[in-house]
Amino acid sequence: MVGVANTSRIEQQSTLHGTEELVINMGPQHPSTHGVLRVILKLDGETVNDLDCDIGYLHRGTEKIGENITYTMFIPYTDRLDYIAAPSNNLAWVTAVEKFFDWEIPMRAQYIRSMVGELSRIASHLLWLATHALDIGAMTVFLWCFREREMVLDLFETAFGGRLTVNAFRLGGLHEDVPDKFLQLTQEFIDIFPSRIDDYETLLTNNRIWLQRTRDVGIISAEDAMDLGLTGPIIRGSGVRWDLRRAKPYAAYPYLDFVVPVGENGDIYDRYLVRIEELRQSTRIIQQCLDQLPGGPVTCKTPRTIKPPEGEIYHSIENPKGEFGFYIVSDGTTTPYRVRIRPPSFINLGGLKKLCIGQLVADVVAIIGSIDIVLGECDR
Amino acid sequence: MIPMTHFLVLGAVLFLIGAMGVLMRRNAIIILLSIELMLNAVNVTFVGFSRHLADMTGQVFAIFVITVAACEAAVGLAILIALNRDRTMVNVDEINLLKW
Amino acid sequence: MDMALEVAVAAIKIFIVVNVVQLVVAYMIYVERKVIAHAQLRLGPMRVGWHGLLQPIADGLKLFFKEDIIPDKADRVVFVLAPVMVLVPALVVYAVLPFSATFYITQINIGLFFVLAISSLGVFGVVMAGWASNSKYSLLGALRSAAQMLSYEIFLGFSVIGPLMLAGSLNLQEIVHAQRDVWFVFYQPLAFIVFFVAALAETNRVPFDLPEAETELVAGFHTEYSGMKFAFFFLAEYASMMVISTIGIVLFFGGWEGPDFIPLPGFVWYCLKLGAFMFVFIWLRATLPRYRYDQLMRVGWKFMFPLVMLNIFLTGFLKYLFL
Amino acid sequence: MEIYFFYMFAGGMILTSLLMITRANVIHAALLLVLTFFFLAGVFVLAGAEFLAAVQILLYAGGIMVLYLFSIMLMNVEVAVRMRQWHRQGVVVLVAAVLLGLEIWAVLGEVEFGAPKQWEWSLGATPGNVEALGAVLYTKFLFPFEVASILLLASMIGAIVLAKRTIER
Repeated sequence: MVGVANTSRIEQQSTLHGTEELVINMGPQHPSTHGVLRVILKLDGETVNDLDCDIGYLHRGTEKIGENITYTMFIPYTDRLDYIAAPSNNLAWVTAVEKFFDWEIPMRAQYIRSMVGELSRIASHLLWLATHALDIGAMTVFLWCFREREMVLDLFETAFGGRLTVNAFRLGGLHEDVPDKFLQLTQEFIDIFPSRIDDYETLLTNNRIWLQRTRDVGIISAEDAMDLGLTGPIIRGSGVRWDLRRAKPYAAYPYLDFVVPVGENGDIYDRYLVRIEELRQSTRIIQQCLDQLPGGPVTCKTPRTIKPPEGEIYHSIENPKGEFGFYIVSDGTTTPYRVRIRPPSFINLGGLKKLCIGQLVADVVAIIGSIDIVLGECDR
Repeated sequence: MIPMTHFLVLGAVLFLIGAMGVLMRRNAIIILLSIELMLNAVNVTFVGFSRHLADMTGQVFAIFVITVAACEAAVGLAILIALNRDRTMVNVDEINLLKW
Repeated sequence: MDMALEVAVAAIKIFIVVNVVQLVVAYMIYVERKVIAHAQLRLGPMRVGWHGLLQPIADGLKLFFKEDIIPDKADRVVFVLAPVMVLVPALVVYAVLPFSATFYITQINIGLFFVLAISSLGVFGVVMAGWASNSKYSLLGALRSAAQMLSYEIFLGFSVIGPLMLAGSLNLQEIVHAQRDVWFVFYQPLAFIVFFVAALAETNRVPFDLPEAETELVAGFHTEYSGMKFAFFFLAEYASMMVISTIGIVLFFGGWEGPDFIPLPGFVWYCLKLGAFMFVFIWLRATLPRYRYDQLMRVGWKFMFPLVMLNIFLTGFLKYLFL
Repeated sequence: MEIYFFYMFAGGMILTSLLMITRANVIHAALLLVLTFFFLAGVFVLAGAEFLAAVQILLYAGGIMVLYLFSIMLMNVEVAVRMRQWHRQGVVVLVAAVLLGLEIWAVLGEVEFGAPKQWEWSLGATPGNVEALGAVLYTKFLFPFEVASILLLASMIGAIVLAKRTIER
C-alpha cells in the first residue's frame, strides 16, 4: 500500500513539475512569419518547447486548377506560386512539359532562360536578405536590398512587360526575343551589383551582433537535412553540395561555369553566407550568358495544340529556395490529368520544428527568416 | 517642524496595518508585501528619531533595514516561485508539510 | 509674498520646460525619421509642410483623434494608468536637469541620485502596460523589459560613480563646474562606454530594443495601445532619451560649457551636444541588428559589470595617488 | 506648511496600505504598495533625509517592487483571485490590533520628547545630507556595512539556488 502511494506521488510530481507552458500564436498576422504562416509556439519562459506550423491560409487550389486548363494556360498560374521569383517557376513548368516531347529548344532561348532564372534568383535572395536582416533588427539592409531588387524588376519589365508576375517563358522557348535594351541594362546591373553586395556585407558579415545572433543558432546536420528532404541553400549550408543546376542540368547550365557554395556548420550564418555567395555566382552566370549569348530564333516549332503523350513525368529545377518540381500525369488530352507541385518552401518548412526546439523565441524569428519561405508556393 | 509624536504614530499605524496583513491574509505574496510595509514602518520611526536627535545613526539603520528588506524579498520570492512551480499554490495555510 | 512669487516663477518654468520638452520630443521623432530615411536612401516625411516639417504636429493631431481602444479582457485601471506611469517620471526628471548656468527649474543636492531614482520608475509603466493588456506578446515584452531595465540600471548607476568621485558632488551644477578644465570623458573613458551602452538599454534603443522588437513581439508591451495612450509611450521613450543624453553630457562632456575660445551661450552648447548625442542614438539604430535576450544579459553581467567595477577601483586608486 | 504635507503623505500612506492588505488581486496590491513607498519617500524628505528618500524610490520602488511584480507575473494570478482571501482568525487579529494601537497611543501620550536638536555639521561648509550620511556610514558603521553586503551576497546565492529549475551537480 505504501509503495503504491509512493509511486503515485512520484508520478504526480513529474507531471506537476515545471511552470505552465505559454502557448503563443505567432501569425498568421505577424511581421516576421513572412506571409500568412501561423506558428503555434509552446514556450517555457523564452525557450521553445514545442512548435507546430499551421499552413493553408493562402491555399488557392493551384494544382486543381492545373487539371482543368491547358498546359500553356497554366504558365501564369505558376507565377503566383513563388511570387518572389516568378520566372523560376515558369522555367520549371515549361521544362517539365517540354520533357514530354523531344523538341529542340534554340540555344538563345536556353541562355535567356538561364539568365532570367538567375535574375529571379537575385531578386529572391535580395528579398530574403532584406526581410531576414529586418527580422534580426537591421533595418537599413532592408531598403538597400530593395533598391537593387527594384532594378531587377525593372529588367523583367523591360524584357517581358511584367514586374512581379512575369509570365516569362513559353512552351518551346520564349514568346519573343528580348529587346537589346534588356541586355544592355542587364550588363549595367551586373557591373554595379557586386559592389552593392559588398555594401550589404559591410553591414552584416563581420558585425558582432549579427554573428552572435546567427552563429550556432538553428543548426541542422547534413544527415538530418537529407532525411527531411530539405533542399536549396539550407542543405548547402549544412555542407551538402547538392544543386540541381549541377546534378541534373537544364536550360543552359551545362555550358556555364559556376561554383556551388556550401557551408560547414549548417547554422543560420552559413545559410546566410551561402546565399550571399550565390548572389555573386548568379552575377557570374549572367555575365557568362551575356558573353556567350548566341543569335538565332528563340522558339522552336511547336504544334498548335499541345497534347503530350499519355504518361507521367517529374521534373524539378533549382529554384532560389530549393528544389522546385512538377509531377505531371498526362492522359493524352490537352489538359493534364494531375498536376502536383513540389514546392521547396513546404518541404523546408518541415524542418522548422527540428531547427527551433530548444531555441529562444527570438531565434525562431531568425530561423524562419533563414529558411526563406514563401507561403504562395507552400500553400499552393 | 513636525512633532516627533507624528512620526511615531504614523510608524505604529503602518506597522499595525502590516501586521494585520500578515496575520489575516492567506495569499503568500500579500504577506510578503505586508512584511515590507512593516519594515518601512520601522524606517519611519528611525528617520523620525534621526531628525529629532540630529543624529545620522537613524538613517544608517534605515539603510540597513532596506538591505534586509531586499534580501528578504529576494529569498522570499525565490521560495514562492519554487513552491509555485512544484505545487500551484500561493496560500500559506496550504503549505503545511515540511517536505514534499 | 516671497513664497507666492517663488511658486509662480517655478510654475512658469515648469510650464515652459514641459511644453518645450514635448515639442522637442515631437521634433526628435521627425529628425530620427529624416536621418534614418537618408541612411536608407529615401526621403522620409516630405508632404506636410516644407520637407515634412509639420509632420510631427500632424501625427500628434492624428493620434489625438484616434479611437481609444481598451481590450475587453484588460485590467482597465492599470491599463489606463500605465502610459501615465511611463510619461510622468520621464517628465519629472526635467525638474533637476541643468540646461544652462541659469536656466533650470531647481537644483537639489542629490540631483543625480534623484534622476536615477525617478527614471527607474519608468519600468513600472512598462510592466503595468504589459500585464494589463492581457496579451501574451505584451507580457513577454514586459518581462523582458523589466529584466533588461533592472539589470542595466545597475550598470548605469555604477558607471556614474567614477565621474561622481572626481566631481565630489551629486549636484548636477557642481558636476559641470568641476569639468571647467577637462571633460570627464577623458578621465573616465571606461565609465563612458558603460554609461552609453547602459543608456541605450535603459531607453530601449537599438541594439537593445528587444522589449519592443516588432519582428518578434509585435511591438511588445504597447501592442494593445492606440491613440493618445500609445503616443504617451512614444513621448516617454524620447523624453527619457533626452534625459539620459543630458546626464551623459553633464557627467562626461562638461554640460553646457564649451571651450573658451568659441564664445557661445551655454544653452547653445547644450543643444549642440544634445544634438550630437541624439544623432549617435539614431545612427546606431540605422546600423545595428538587435541582440537576443540572453545575449543582452550576458553582455551586461559578464562584460559591463566587471568593467565598471574595474573603473571604480581604478578611479579610487588613481585619485588616492594623484589628488 | 510642512505639517500639511506631512498629513497628506501620512494619510496617503495609511489609505494605500489599508487598500493594499485588502486587495484580492496581487498585482493591484503590489502597485498600491509602490504608492505607499512614494508617500514614504515624501515623509523622508520632510524629515530631512533626502538621500534616504531617493534610496527609497530607487531601491524599493524601482528595484524590490519590480522584482515582486516580475515574480507575480510568473505565477498564475487569476486562480488566487478566486480563492478565499482571509484566514478565519481575522477577528482575533483585529481585536489584538486595536488593543495594541490603543496601547501605543497611551504610551505616546505619556512620553515627553523635548525640543528637537539642531544638526551639527562636521563636514566642511556645505551641510549636506549625503556627505554626513556617507561619513557616518563608512567610519562608524563600516563593519555593519560589510556584514550587510555579505548578507546581500548570501541572499542572492540563496535566491538563485532556490529558484533554479535544476541544479547541476
